[in-house]
Amino acid sequence: MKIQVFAVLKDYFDKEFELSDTVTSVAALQQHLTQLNTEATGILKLCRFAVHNEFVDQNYTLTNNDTICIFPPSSGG
Amino acid sequence: MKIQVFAVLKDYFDKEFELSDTVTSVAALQQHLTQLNTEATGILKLCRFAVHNEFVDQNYTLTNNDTICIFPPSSGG
Amino acid sequence: MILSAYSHPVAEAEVPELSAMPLDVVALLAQAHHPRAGAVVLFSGEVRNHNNGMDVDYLEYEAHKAMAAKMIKQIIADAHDKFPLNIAVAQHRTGKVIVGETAVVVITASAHRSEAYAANQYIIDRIKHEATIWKCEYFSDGTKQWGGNCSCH
Amino acid sequence: MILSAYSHPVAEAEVPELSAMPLDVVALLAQAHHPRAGAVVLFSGEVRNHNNGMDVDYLEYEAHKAMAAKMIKQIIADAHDKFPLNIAVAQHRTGKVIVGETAVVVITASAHRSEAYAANQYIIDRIKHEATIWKCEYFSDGTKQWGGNCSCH
Repeated sequence: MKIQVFAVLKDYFDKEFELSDTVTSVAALQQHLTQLNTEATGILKLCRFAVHNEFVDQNYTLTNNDTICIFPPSSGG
Repeated sequence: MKIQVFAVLKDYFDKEFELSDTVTSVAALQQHLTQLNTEATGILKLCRFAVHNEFVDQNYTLTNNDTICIFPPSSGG
Repeated sequence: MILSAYSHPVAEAEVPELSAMPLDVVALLAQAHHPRAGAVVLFSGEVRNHNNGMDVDYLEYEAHKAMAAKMIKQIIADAHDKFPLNIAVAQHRTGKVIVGETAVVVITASAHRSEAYAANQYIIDRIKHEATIWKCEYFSDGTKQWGGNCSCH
Repeated sequence: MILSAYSHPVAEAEVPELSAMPLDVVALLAQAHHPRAGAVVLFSGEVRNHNNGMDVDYLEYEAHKAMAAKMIKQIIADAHDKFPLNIAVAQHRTGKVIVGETAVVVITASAHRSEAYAANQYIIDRIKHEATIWKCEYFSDGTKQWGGNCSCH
Protein backbone atom coordinates (compact mmCIF):
# COMPACT_ATOMS: atom_id res chain seq x y z
CA MET A 1 0.00 0.00 0.00
CA LYS A 2 1.02 3.59 -0.58
CA ILE A 3 1.17 6.13 2.27
CA GLN A 4 1.02 9.89 1.73
CA VAL A 5 1.62 12.18 4.68
CA PHE A 6 0.92 15.91 4.90
CA ALA A 7 2.21 19.04 6.59
CA VAL A 8 4.08 18.47 9.87
CA LEU A 9 4.05 14.70 9.35
CA LYS A 10 6.69 15.23 6.66
CA ASP A 11 9.09 16.08 9.49
CA TYR A 12 8.71 12.46 10.69
CA PHE A 13 8.13 10.44 7.52
CA ASP A 14 8.81 10.64 3.80
CA LYS A 15 6.09 12.53 2.01
CA GLU A 16 5.16 9.34 0.16
CA PHE A 17 6.26 5.79 0.72
CA GLU A 18 5.29 2.20 0.12
CA LEU A 19 4.49 -0.09 2.99
CA SER A 20 5.14 -3.72 2.23
CA ASP A 21 4.22 -4.87 5.71
CA THR A 22 0.79 -6.28 6.00
CA VAL A 23 -1.29 -3.93 8.06
CA THR A 24 -4.97 -4.57 7.59
CA SER A 25 -6.65 -1.67 9.38
CA VAL A 26 -6.17 2.03 10.00
CA ALA A 27 -5.57 1.25 13.68
CA ALA A 28 -2.84 -1.20 12.76
CA LEU A 29 -1.29 1.30 10.35
CA GLN A 30 -1.25 3.95 13.05
CA GLN A 31 0.44 1.50 15.41
CA HIS A 32 2.95 0.49 12.77
CA LEU A 33 3.92 4.09 11.97
CA THR A 34 4.37 4.82 15.67
CA GLN A 35 6.90 2.00 15.78
CA LEU A 36 8.69 3.34 12.68
CA ASN A 37 9.15 6.69 14.40
CA THR A 38 8.24 6.91 18.06
CA GLU A 39 8.57 10.72 17.99
CA ALA A 40 5.43 10.81 15.84
CA THR A 41 3.34 9.00 18.48
CA GLY A 42 1.57 12.13 19.76
CA ILE A 43 0.84 13.71 16.41
CA LEU A 44 -0.36 10.42 14.88
CA LYS A 45 -3.03 10.17 17.57
CA LEU A 46 -4.50 13.47 16.33
CA CYS A 47 -4.46 12.52 12.66
CA ARG A 48 -7.31 11.76 10.27
CA PHE A 49 -6.95 9.08 7.60
CA ALA A 50 -8.45 9.01 4.11
CA VAL A 51 -8.67 6.45 1.33
CA HIS A 52 -9.92 7.39 -2.13
CA ASN A 53 -10.60 10.96 -0.98
CA GLU A 54 -12.91 9.84 1.82
CA PHE A 55 -12.17 9.90 5.52
CA VAL A 56 -12.01 6.44 7.07
CA ASP A 57 -12.19 5.40 10.71
CA GLN A 58 -9.90 3.23 12.81
CA ASN A 59 -11.67 0.04 11.80
CA TYR A 60 -11.44 0.61 8.07
CA THR A 61 -9.98 -2.45 6.33
CA LEU A 62 -6.93 -1.63 4.21
CA THR A 63 -5.87 -3.57 1.14
CA ASN A 64 -2.49 -3.62 -0.55
CA ASN A 65 -3.78 -1.50 -3.47
CA ASP A 66 -4.97 1.35 -1.26
CA THR A 67 -3.38 4.77 -1.09
CA ILE A 68 -3.79 6.09 2.44
CA CYS A 69 -3.54 9.81 3.14
CA ILE A 70 -2.69 10.89 6.68
CA PHE A 71 -3.72 14.39 7.77
CA PRO A 72 -2.61 16.24 10.89
CA PRO A 73 -5.16 18.67 12.39
CA SER A 74 -6.23 21.34 9.91
CA SER A 75 -4.66 24.77 10.16
CA GLY A 76 -6.12 26.70 7.30
CA GLY A 77 -7.10 30.35 7.34
CA MET B 1 -37.44 80.02 18.71
CA LYS B 2 -36.88 78.01 15.53
CA ILE B 3 -38.08 74.43 15.16
CA GLN B 4 -36.64 71.98 12.62
CA VAL B 5 -38.31 68.61 12.17
CA PHE B 6 -36.95 65.57 10.35
CA ALA B 7 -38.11 62.57 8.36
CA VAL B 8 -41.69 61.41 9.10
CA LEU B 9 -42.34 64.48 11.26
CA LYS B 10 -42.49 66.50 8.04
CA ASP B 11 -45.79 64.72 7.34
CA TYR B 12 -47.19 66.49 10.43
CA PHE B 13 -45.35 69.83 10.58
CA ASP B 14 -43.50 72.21 8.30
CA LYS B 15 -39.86 71.25 7.95
CA GLU B 16 -38.88 74.47 9.66
CA PHE B 17 -40.97 77.02 11.50
CA GLU B 18 -40.85 79.75 14.09
CA LEU B 19 -42.62 79.40 17.39
CA SER B 20 -43.59 82.68 18.96
CA ASP B 21 -45.38 81.08 21.89
CA THR B 22 -43.38 81.02 25.02
CA VAL B 23 -42.51 77.42 25.79
CA THR B 24 -39.66 77.18 28.23
CA SER B 25 -38.75 73.51 28.27
CA VAL B 26 -38.50 70.55 25.92
CA ALA B 27 -41.43 68.94 27.75
CA ALA B 28 -43.54 72.03 27.19
CA LEU B 29 -42.53 72.16 23.52
CA GLN B 30 -43.53 68.53 23.07
CA GLN B 31 -46.90 69.27 24.70
CA HIS B 32 -47.37 72.36 22.54
CA LEU B 33 -46.67 70.50 19.29
CA THR B 34 -49.09 67.76 20.30
CA GLN B 35 -51.78 70.41 20.56
CA LEU B 36 -50.83 71.86 17.17
CA ASN B 37 -51.34 68.44 15.55
CA THR B 38 -52.88 65.71 17.68
CA GLU B 39 -52.07 63.10 15.05
CA ALA B 40 -48.38 63.55 15.92
CA THR B 41 -48.96 62.66 19.59
CA GLY B 42 -47.61 59.12 19.30
CA ILE B 43 -44.58 59.88 17.18
CA LEU B 44 -43.62 62.90 19.29
CA LYS B 45 -43.36 60.68 22.34
CA LEU B 46 -40.65 58.68 20.57
CA CYS B 47 -38.64 61.69 19.43
CA ARG B 48 -35.28 62.99 20.55
CA PHE B 49 -34.58 66.72 20.78
CA ALA B 50 -31.35 68.58 20.12
CA VAL B 51 -30.14 72.14 20.58
CA HIS B 52 -26.81 73.32 19.14
CA ASN B 53 -26.09 69.82 17.83
CA GLU B 54 -26.39 68.24 21.25
CA PHE B 55 -29.22 66.05 22.51
CA VAL B 56 -31.21 67.63 25.31
CA ASP B 57 -33.58 66.04 27.79
CA GLN B 58 -37.16 66.89 28.75
CA ASN B 59 -36.09 69.40 31.40
CA TYR B 60 -33.80 71.39 29.16
CA THR B 61 -34.61 75.11 29.37
CA LEU B 62 -35.34 76.67 25.99
CA THR B 63 -34.72 80.29 25.12
CA ASN B 64 -36.18 82.29 22.27
CA ASN B 65 -32.89 82.27 20.37
CA ASP B 66 -32.62 78.49 20.33
CA THR B 67 -33.01 76.32 17.25
CA ILE B 68 -34.54 73.02 18.32
CA CYS B 69 -34.17 69.92 16.13
CA ILE B 70 -36.70 67.14 16.58
CA PHE B 71 -35.68 63.63 15.52
CA PRO B 72 -37.94 60.61 15.12
CA PRO B 73 -36.34 57.21 15.86
CA SER B 74 -33.30 56.55 13.67
CA SER B 75 -33.72 54.30 10.65
CA GLY B 76 -30.33 54.30 8.98
CA GLY B 77 -28.69 51.35 7.30
CA MET C 1 -5.62 41.63 -0.34
CA ILE C 2 -3.93 41.37 -3.66
CA LEU C 3 -3.79 45.08 -4.38
CA SER C 4 -1.97 46.33 -1.41
CA ALA C 5 0.26 43.92 0.41
CA TYR C 6 2.29 46.82 1.74
CA SER C 7 -0.18 49.65 1.38
CA HIS C 8 -0.43 52.27 4.04
CA PRO C 9 -3.33 51.44 6.37
CA VAL C 10 -6.33 53.62 5.60
CA ALA C 11 -6.34 56.79 7.64
CA GLU C 12 -9.70 56.64 9.34
CA ALA C 13 -9.99 60.41 9.48
CA GLU C 14 -9.89 60.54 5.68
CA VAL C 15 -13.15 58.61 5.28
CA PRO C 16 -16.13 60.97 5.59
CA GLU C 17 -18.86 59.45 7.76
CA LEU C 18 -21.55 60.56 5.30
CA SER C 19 -21.55 60.69 1.54
CA ALA C 20 -24.10 62.04 -0.93
CA MET C 21 -22.30 60.08 -3.67
CA PRO C 22 -22.33 56.29 -4.18
CA LEU C 23 -20.07 54.58 -1.65
CA ASP C 24 -16.90 53.18 -3.15
CA VAL C 25 -16.91 49.97 -1.12
CA VAL C 26 -14.16 48.40 -3.18
CA ALA C 27 -11.81 51.36 -2.68
CA LEU C 28 -12.52 51.39 1.05
CA LEU C 29 -11.78 47.68 1.29
CA ALA C 30 -8.65 47.93 -0.84
CA GLN C 31 -7.21 50.40 1.67
CA ALA C 32 -8.38 48.66 4.82
CA HIS C 33 -5.32 46.63 5.69
CA HIS C 34 -2.92 46.57 8.51
CA PRO C 35 0.18 44.40 8.87
CA ARG C 36 -0.87 43.38 12.39
CA ALA C 37 -4.48 42.58 11.46
CA GLY C 38 -5.14 38.96 10.55
CA ALA C 39 -8.88 39.45 10.13
CA VAL C 40 -10.74 42.02 8.05
CA VAL C 41 -14.57 42.05 8.16
CA LEU C 42 -16.67 44.18 5.84
CA PHE C 43 -20.41 44.79 6.08
CA SER C 44 -22.31 46.32 3.19
CA GLY C 45 -25.95 47.22 3.77
CA GLU C 46 -27.58 47.20 0.35
CA VAL C 47 -30.96 48.35 -0.90
CA ARG C 48 -33.24 45.38 -1.52
CA ASN C 49 -35.79 45.25 -4.31
CA HIS C 50 -38.58 44.42 -1.90
CA ASN C 51 -39.60 45.03 1.69
CA ASN C 52 -42.64 43.72 3.55
CA GLY C 53 -43.97 42.32 0.29
CA MET C 54 -43.74 45.64 -1.57
CA ASP C 55 -41.57 46.28 -4.63
CA VAL C 56 -39.02 48.95 -3.78
CA ASP C 57 -38.03 51.52 -6.42
CA TYR C 58 -35.41 53.37 -4.43
CA LEU C 59 -34.68 54.75 -0.98
CA GLU C 60 -33.91 58.23 0.15
CA TYR C 61 -31.82 58.87 3.27
CA GLU C 62 -32.28 62.09 5.16
CA ALA C 63 -29.76 63.03 7.83
CA HIS C 64 -28.94 65.69 10.34
CA LYS C 65 -25.48 65.61 8.92
CA ALA C 66 -23.44 67.38 11.57
CA MET C 67 -24.87 65.27 14.38
CA ALA C 68 -24.81 62.02 12.38
CA ALA C 69 -21.16 62.49 11.47
CA LYS C 70 -20.27 63.27 15.07
CA MET C 71 -22.20 60.23 16.32
CA ILE C 72 -20.57 57.86 13.83
CA LYS C 73 -17.14 59.21 14.86
CA GLN C 74 -18.05 58.53 18.50
CA ILE C 75 -19.32 55.02 17.74
CA ILE C 76 -16.03 54.25 15.96
CA ALA C 77 -14.10 55.63 18.95
CA ASP C 78 -16.20 53.51 21.32
CA ALA C 79 -15.53 50.43 19.17
CA HIS C 80 -11.79 51.08 19.49
CA ASP C 81 -12.22 51.27 23.27
CA LYS C 82 -14.23 48.04 23.47
CA PHE C 83 -12.31 45.91 20.97
CA PRO C 84 -8.61 45.61 20.06
CA LEU C 85 -9.00 46.98 16.53
CA ASN C 86 -6.36 48.01 14.04
CA ILE C 87 -8.91 49.61 11.72
CA ALA C 88 -12.53 50.71 12.03
CA VAL C 89 -14.26 52.78 9.37
CA ALA C 90 -17.90 53.44 8.54
CA GLN C 91 -19.63 55.44 5.87
CA HIS C 92 -23.35 56.04 5.31
CA ARG C 93 -25.09 57.32 2.19
CA THR C 94 -27.44 60.26 2.10
CA GLY C 95 -29.94 61.15 -0.62
CA LYS C 96 -31.39 58.82 -3.24
CA VAL C 97 -30.02 55.26 -3.23
CA ILE C 98 -31.18 52.76 -5.84
CA VAL C 99 -31.79 49.02 -5.50
CA GLY C 100 -28.49 47.16 -5.24
CA GLU C 101 -26.50 50.17 -4.12
CA THR C 102 -24.79 50.27 -0.75
CA ALA C 103 -26.48 52.40 1.91
CA VAL C 104 -23.85 51.83 4.58
CA VAL C 105 -20.47 50.16 4.84
CA VAL C 106 -18.50 49.16 7.94
CA ILE C 107 -14.97 47.74 7.86
CA THR C 108 -13.13 46.42 10.90
CA ALA C 109 -9.69 44.82 11.14
CA SER C 110 -8.20 43.06 14.12
CA ALA C 111 -5.55 40.52 14.98
CA HIS C 112 -8.26 37.92 15.62
CA ARG C 113 -11.46 37.35 13.74
CA SER C 114 -13.94 37.08 16.61
CA GLU C 115 -13.20 40.69 17.56
CA ALA C 116 -13.36 41.92 13.96
CA TYR C 117 -16.84 40.36 13.58
CA ALA C 118 -18.08 41.56 16.97
CA ALA C 119 -16.83 45.11 16.48
CA ASN C 120 -18.35 45.25 13.01
CA GLN C 121 -21.77 44.24 14.35
CA TYR C 122 -21.43 46.64 17.28
CA ILE C 123 -20.76 49.55 14.93
CA ILE C 124 -23.57 48.84 12.46
CA ASP C 125 -26.10 48.17 15.24
CA ARG C 126 -25.35 51.50 16.88
CA ILE C 127 -25.27 53.46 13.62
CA LYS C 128 -28.69 52.10 12.66
CA HIS C 129 -30.28 52.74 16.02
CA GLU C 130 -28.62 55.97 17.13
CA ALA C 131 -27.32 58.07 14.25
CA THR C 132 -29.60 60.89 13.06
CA ILE C 133 -30.30 59.24 9.71
CA TRP C 134 -33.72 58.26 8.36
CA LYS C 135 -34.72 56.10 5.46
CA CYS C 136 -37.74 56.70 3.25
CA GLU C 137 -38.76 53.87 0.95
CA TYR C 138 -40.32 54.68 -2.40
CA PHE C 139 -42.37 51.80 -3.81
CA SER C 140 -43.24 50.87 -7.37
CA ASP C 141 -46.92 51.64 -6.71
CA GLY C 142 -46.08 55.27 -6.06
CA THR C 143 -46.44 55.14 -2.29
CA LYS C 144 -43.70 55.90 0.19
CA GLN C 145 -42.93 54.87 3.76
CA TRP C 146 -40.68 56.49 6.31
CA GLY C 147 -38.12 54.36 8.13
CA GLY C 148 -38.93 52.20 11.09
CA ASN C 149 -37.60 49.01 9.61
CA CYS C 150 -34.06 49.00 8.42
CA SER C 151 -33.19 47.11 5.26
CA CYS C 152 -31.58 44.20 6.99
CA HIS C 153 -32.46 44.17 10.69
CA MET D 1 -22.12 48.39 -4.34
CA ILE D 2 -21.36 51.14 -6.77
CA LEU D 3 -20.02 48.93 -9.53
CA SER D 4 -22.88 46.66 -10.05
CA ALA D 5 -26.30 47.79 -9.01
CA TYR D 6 -27.85 45.38 -11.47
CA SER D 7 -25.03 42.91 -11.91
CA HIS D 8 -25.77 39.25 -12.17
CA PRO D 9 -25.29 37.59 -8.80
CA VAL D 10 -22.05 35.70 -8.68
CA ALA D 11 -22.43 32.10 -9.72
CA GLU D 12 -21.01 30.26 -6.75
CA ALA D 13 -19.90 27.34 -8.89
CA GLU D 14 -17.60 29.68 -10.81
CA VAL D 15 -15.46 30.48 -7.78
CA PRO D 16 -12.81 27.77 -7.30
CA GLU D 17 -12.52 26.79 -3.64
CA LEU D 18 -8.72 26.80 -3.81
CA SER D 19 -6.36 29.09 -5.66
CA ALA D 20 -2.59 29.00 -6.08
CA MET D 21 -2.75 32.63 -7.25
CA PRO D 22 -3.42 35.71 -5.08
CA LEU D 23 -7.11 35.94 -4.20
CA ASP D 24 -8.90 38.76 -6.00
CA VAL D 25 -11.00 39.81 -3.01
CA VAL D 26 -12.19 42.98 -4.68
CA ALA D 27 -13.45 41.15 -7.77
CA LEU D 28 -15.22 38.56 -5.60
CA LEU D 29 -16.91 41.31 -3.60
CA ALA D 30 -17.85 43.30 -6.69
CA GLN D 31 -19.80 40.30 -7.96
CA ALA D 32 -21.37 39.26 -4.66
CA HIS D 33 -24.70 41.01 -4.87
CA HIS D 34 -28.24 39.89 -4.98
CA PRO D 35 -31.32 42.09 -5.34
CA ARG D 36 -32.98 40.32 -2.41
CA ALA D 37 -29.94 40.53 -0.12
CA GLY D 38 -29.86 43.57 2.15
CA ALA D 39 -26.70 42.48 3.95
CA VAL D 40 -23.35 41.44 2.52
CA VAL D 41 -20.58 40.33 4.88
CA LEU D 42 -17.02 39.70 3.76
CA PHE D 43 -14.24 38.11 5.79
CA SER D 44 -10.65 38.32 4.64
CA GLY D 45 -8.07 36.33 6.60
CA GLU D 46 -4.76 38.06 6.02
CA VAL D 47 -1.17 37.14 6.79
CA ARG D 48 0.12 39.09 9.76
CA ASN D 49 3.70 40.26 10.12
CA HIS D 50 4.05 38.60 13.50
CA ASN D 51 2.74 35.63 15.45
CA ASN D 52 3.50 34.62 19.02
CA GLY D 53 6.13 37.33 19.18
CA MET D 54 7.98 36.14 16.07
CA ASP D 55 8.45 38.18 12.89
CA VAL D 56 6.74 36.37 10.02
CA ASP D 57 8.32 36.46 6.57
CA TYR D 58 5.63 34.53 4.72
CA LEU D 59 3.33 31.53 5.01
CA GLU D 60 2.98 28.48 2.89
CA TYR D 61 -0.31 26.62 2.65
CA GLU D 62 -0.26 22.94 1.79
CA ALA D 63 -3.52 21.24 0.90
CA HIS D 64 -4.98 17.92 -0.11
CA LYS D 65 -6.68 19.81 -2.87
CA ALA D 66 -9.36 17.38 -4.00
CA MET D 67 -10.60 16.78 -0.47
CA ALA D 68 -10.27 20.41 0.61
CA ALA D 69 -12.30 21.62 -2.37
CA LYS D 70 -14.97 19.01 -1.73
CA MET D 71 -15.12 19.94 1.97
CA ILE D 72 -15.42 23.66 1.29
CA LYS D 73 -18.23 22.92 -1.19
CA GLN D 74 -20.00 20.89 1.49
CA ILE D 75 -19.51 23.58 4.14
CA ILE D 76 -21.06 26.13 1.76
CA ALA D 77 -23.96 23.76 1.11
CA ASP D 78 -24.44 23.24 4.86
CA ALA D 79 -24.42 27.03 5.38
CA HIS D 80 -27.22 27.34 2.81
CA ASP D 81 -29.18 24.70 4.73
CA LYS D 82 -28.68 26.38 8.09
CA PHE D 83 -29.11 30.03 7.08
CA PRO D 84 -31.38 31.80 4.55
CA LEU D 85 -28.55 32.94 2.27
CA ASN D 86 -28.70 34.45 -1.17
CA ILE D 87 -24.97 34.09 -1.69
CA ALA D 88 -22.17 32.13 -0.02
CA VAL D 89 -18.70 31.84 -1.51
CA ALA D 90 -15.33 30.92 -0.06
CA GLN D 91 -11.86 30.69 -1.50
CA HIS D 92 -8.58 29.62 0.15
CA ARG D 93 -5.02 30.21 -1.03
CA THR D 94 -2.45 27.49 -1.48
CA GLY D 95 1.30 27.90 -1.78
CA LYS D 96 3.38 30.86 -0.64
CA VAL D 97 1.42 33.81 0.76
CA ILE D 98 3.24 36.97 1.82
CA VAL D 99 2.47 39.34 4.70
CA GLY D 100 -0.65 41.40 3.97
CA GLU D 101 -2.01 39.01 1.36
CA THR D 102 -5.32 37.28 1.84
CA ALA D 103 -5.14 33.60 2.80
CA VAL D 104 -8.89 33.00 2.78
CA VAL D 105 -12.00 34.97 1.85
CA VAL D 106 -15.63 34.25 2.74
CA ILE D 107 -18.58 36.27 1.41
CA THR D 108 -22.18 35.80 2.53
CA ALA D 109 -25.29 37.73 1.53
CA SER D 110 -28.71 37.52 3.13
CA ALA D 111 -31.88 39.54 3.52
CA HIS D 112 -30.93 40.31 7.12
CA ARG D 113 -27.56 41.06 8.57
CA SER D 114 -27.56 38.78 11.62
CA GLU D 115 -27.74 35.76 9.33
CA ALA D 116 -25.08 37.08 6.97
CA TYR D 117 -22.68 37.55 9.91
CA ALA D 118 -23.54 34.20 11.51
CA ALA D 119 -23.22 32.25 8.26
CA ASN D 120 -19.92 33.94 7.49
CA GLN D 121 -18.48 32.92 10.86
CA TYR D 122 -19.90 29.42 10.51
CA ILE D 123 -18.17 28.97 7.16
CA ILE D 124 -14.75 30.29 8.20
CA ASP D 125 -14.77 28.35 11.48
CA ARG D 126 -15.45 25.09 9.68
CA ILE D 127 -12.97 25.74 6.87
CA LYS D 128 -10.23 26.44 9.38
CA HIS D 129 -10.95 23.42 11.54
CA GLU D 130 -12.00 20.81 9.01
CA ALA D 131 -10.62 21.43 5.52
CA THR D 132 -7.45 19.54 4.59
CA ILE D 133 -5.31 22.67 4.51
CA TRP D 134 -2.21 23.34 6.59
CA LYS D 135 -0.24 26.46 7.22
CA CYS D 136 3.52 26.63 7.65
CA GLU D 137 4.92 29.89 8.99
CA TYR D 138 8.38 31.00 7.87
CA PHE D 139 9.99 33.43 10.30
CA SER D 140 12.58 36.14 9.76
CA ASP D 141 15.11 34.22 11.84
CA GLY D 142 15.07 31.36 9.33
CA THR D 143 12.96 28.97 11.41
CA LYS D 144 9.61 27.57 10.39
CA GLN D 145 6.58 26.28 12.26
CA TRP D 146 3.76 24.09 11.05
CA GLY D 147 0.17 25.18 11.68
CA GLY D 148 -1.69 24.62 14.88
CA ASN D 149 -2.58 28.23 15.41
CA CYS D 150 -4.47 29.97 12.64
CA SER D 151 -3.63 33.56 11.82
CA CYS D 152 -6.69 35.04 13.48
CA HIS D 153 -8.31 32.48 15.79
